[in-house]
Amino acid sequence: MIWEIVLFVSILYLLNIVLLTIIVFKGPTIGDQVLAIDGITYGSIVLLILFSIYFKEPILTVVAIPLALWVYALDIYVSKYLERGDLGA
Amino acid sequence: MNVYAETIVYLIMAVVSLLSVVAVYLAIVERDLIKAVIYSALQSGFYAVLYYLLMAPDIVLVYLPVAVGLIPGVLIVLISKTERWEKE
Amino acid sequence: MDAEFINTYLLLVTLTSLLANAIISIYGLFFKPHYTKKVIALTILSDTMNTFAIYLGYRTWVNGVNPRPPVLTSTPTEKSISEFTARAVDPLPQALVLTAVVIGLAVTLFLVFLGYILYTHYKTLDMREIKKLKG
Amino acid sequence: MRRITELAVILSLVLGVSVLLVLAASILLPGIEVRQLAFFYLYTTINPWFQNYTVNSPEAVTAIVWDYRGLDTLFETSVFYLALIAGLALARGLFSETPQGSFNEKTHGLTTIVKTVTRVTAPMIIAVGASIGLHGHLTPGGGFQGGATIAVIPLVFIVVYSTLFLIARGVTSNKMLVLRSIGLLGIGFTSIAAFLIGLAIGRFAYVFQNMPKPGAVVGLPADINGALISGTLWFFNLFEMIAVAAGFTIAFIILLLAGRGGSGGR
Amino acid sequence: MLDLFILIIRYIGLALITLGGFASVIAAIGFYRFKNFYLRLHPLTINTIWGCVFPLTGISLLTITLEELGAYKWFMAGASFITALIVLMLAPAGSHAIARGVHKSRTARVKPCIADLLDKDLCG
Repeated sequence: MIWEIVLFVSILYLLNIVLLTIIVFKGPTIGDQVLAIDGITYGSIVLLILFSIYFKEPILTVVAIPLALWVYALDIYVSKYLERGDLGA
Repeated sequence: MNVYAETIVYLIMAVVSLLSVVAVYLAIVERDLIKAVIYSALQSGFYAVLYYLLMAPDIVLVYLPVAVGLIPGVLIVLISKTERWEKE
Repeated sequence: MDAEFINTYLLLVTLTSLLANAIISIYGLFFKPHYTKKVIALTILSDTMNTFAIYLGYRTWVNGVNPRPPVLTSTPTEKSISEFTARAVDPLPQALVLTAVVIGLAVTLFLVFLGYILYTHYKTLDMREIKKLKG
Repeated sequence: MRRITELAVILSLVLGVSVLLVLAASILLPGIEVRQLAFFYLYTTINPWFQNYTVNSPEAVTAIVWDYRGLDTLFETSVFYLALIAGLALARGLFSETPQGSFNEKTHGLTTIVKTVTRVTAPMIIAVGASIGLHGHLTPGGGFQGGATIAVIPLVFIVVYSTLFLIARGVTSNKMLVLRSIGLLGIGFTSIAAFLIGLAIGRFAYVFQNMPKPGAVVGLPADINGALISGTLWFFNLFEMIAVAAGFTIAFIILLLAGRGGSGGR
Repeated sequence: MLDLFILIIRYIGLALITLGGFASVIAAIGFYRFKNFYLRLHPLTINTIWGCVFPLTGISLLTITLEELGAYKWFMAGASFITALIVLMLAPAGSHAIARGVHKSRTARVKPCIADLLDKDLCG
């Protein structure tokens, strides 16, 4: 039963990713797009770890930590550009 | 259930690559270059999921910092030092 | 419409999307006038080509058993090694793509420096105007 | 409206061409078998019964990168540094002036919340990068991955604080140049380590040799006290990680110093 | 006794994962229902905490009961728990940074506006 639940929840997360991607495509401002990319990333972290359980390959879990870190980097690049206009200052 | 599992994995691969086509198209036609960089970062995220499902964790580990962490930053530096809008 | 047909169709959707990505990015590389847009199109093109290489090294599922990454996680015995070679995907394209990604970042940095120097010379990055200025 | 039409055309082309391909060809699809060369790599990457061919590393990708095809990777590393140095040489003549002013917590960078969170998480990120790099012969990872992971930290610090902050803390481009040269020298020495040992004890050995081979019994140990280090792979990963991280840090410092006070182009 | 304990931990983990799946879909719908940028920060919080942090905790509880994963199961439980901690720390800081940047640069307006005490011109 565990494997069925894991597969079902992974489909829910796929739905989340698709819906948020449409927000990225139509969101009027840059802020909406970056927020939706954050949501996509947090969804795909859980999606990838669920598939790592389903495949019974625990070492595939390593990829989740960088995914959580780098979207933060994208956030602050855009934020600094919008706030200051110069990334070095 | 295993039969469905194979189809579901391939379905996620197909959906993710179709969404990446849309992201690439919008990145190419968009006039605001900051938005183009954001679309290209989105495409990189989709490719990372695709690499994961193609069983290449090494490539995911090197591709995520490079394509989501460093290249958007470097391109935004270039845009902030030059110009933001692509003229008609 | 049996399961095998749907699986093949979905795999080919992936392949064709990669092809479409390559075509769109080549169009952007040649026909878009702005320098930064050309750099973005170049990174997308190289990523797509890397993905083709990875895709060709994949192997499909056999009787509901998934393939596994080319990393052995158990202690090496006769049985585990034969099971590993029967299921692991091709490691060679991954090893080649690994260095290509990092070299791609270095080339992008070079192009960014070049673009900034172009801007200090011409005060614009639009290729049509740079061609007009001739100087 | 025009965009939506173009998108619909492209997406329907993709789906339709897939139908044609699924009916016509099966040659582009991945099958259930791998090629013979890949089978060889997978079979011998760690195999106690093939002592003359094995690398003693459970990770086939790192084994290919640094052992089976080590010479390729050495040349790819040199290509990568040539591209980096070409970029720096372009920047060198124009922006060599030293920065004015000193770092001020109030006026430079983003808010205090972001600064504190970045300061707390940066050691964690560096630890994650180092573990990815140094476990490269056991789990997914390696020198390139760890170096690229660590190289994001200088860029994040430059954005969150300022370029002046890094320079005030002593992370200058000259020190990074020294660190990068240490990494490159380490790669060079590791590639001829077995050869040097062979010269010292008077036995025949190859350049880029890892494990003992037939006819050349010199080799580096596969494990130390039972902890697997896979001969040269651990050292290659360590030095490549240092070199990649330091090389990118130089480029970021010089790029973010160049022409300070940009217009922003709003 | 031990079997019952393992069973309870496993069901708690599965419940957290399932709740997280539904919460993520609800958050994605919330992105459509809220009408401007500042309101959309709210469904993002749902997506972060209910849709990512709790399922990751649940996964780390679930994996320590699964014997099929072999010797690396403790590695997997620890890695997912550390990911949950990192998301818990970094996501609010990122949202704060992007909200402040957007408000300072005036790219998004407060559309159904009651009061904006920081910047009166953005209202309406």
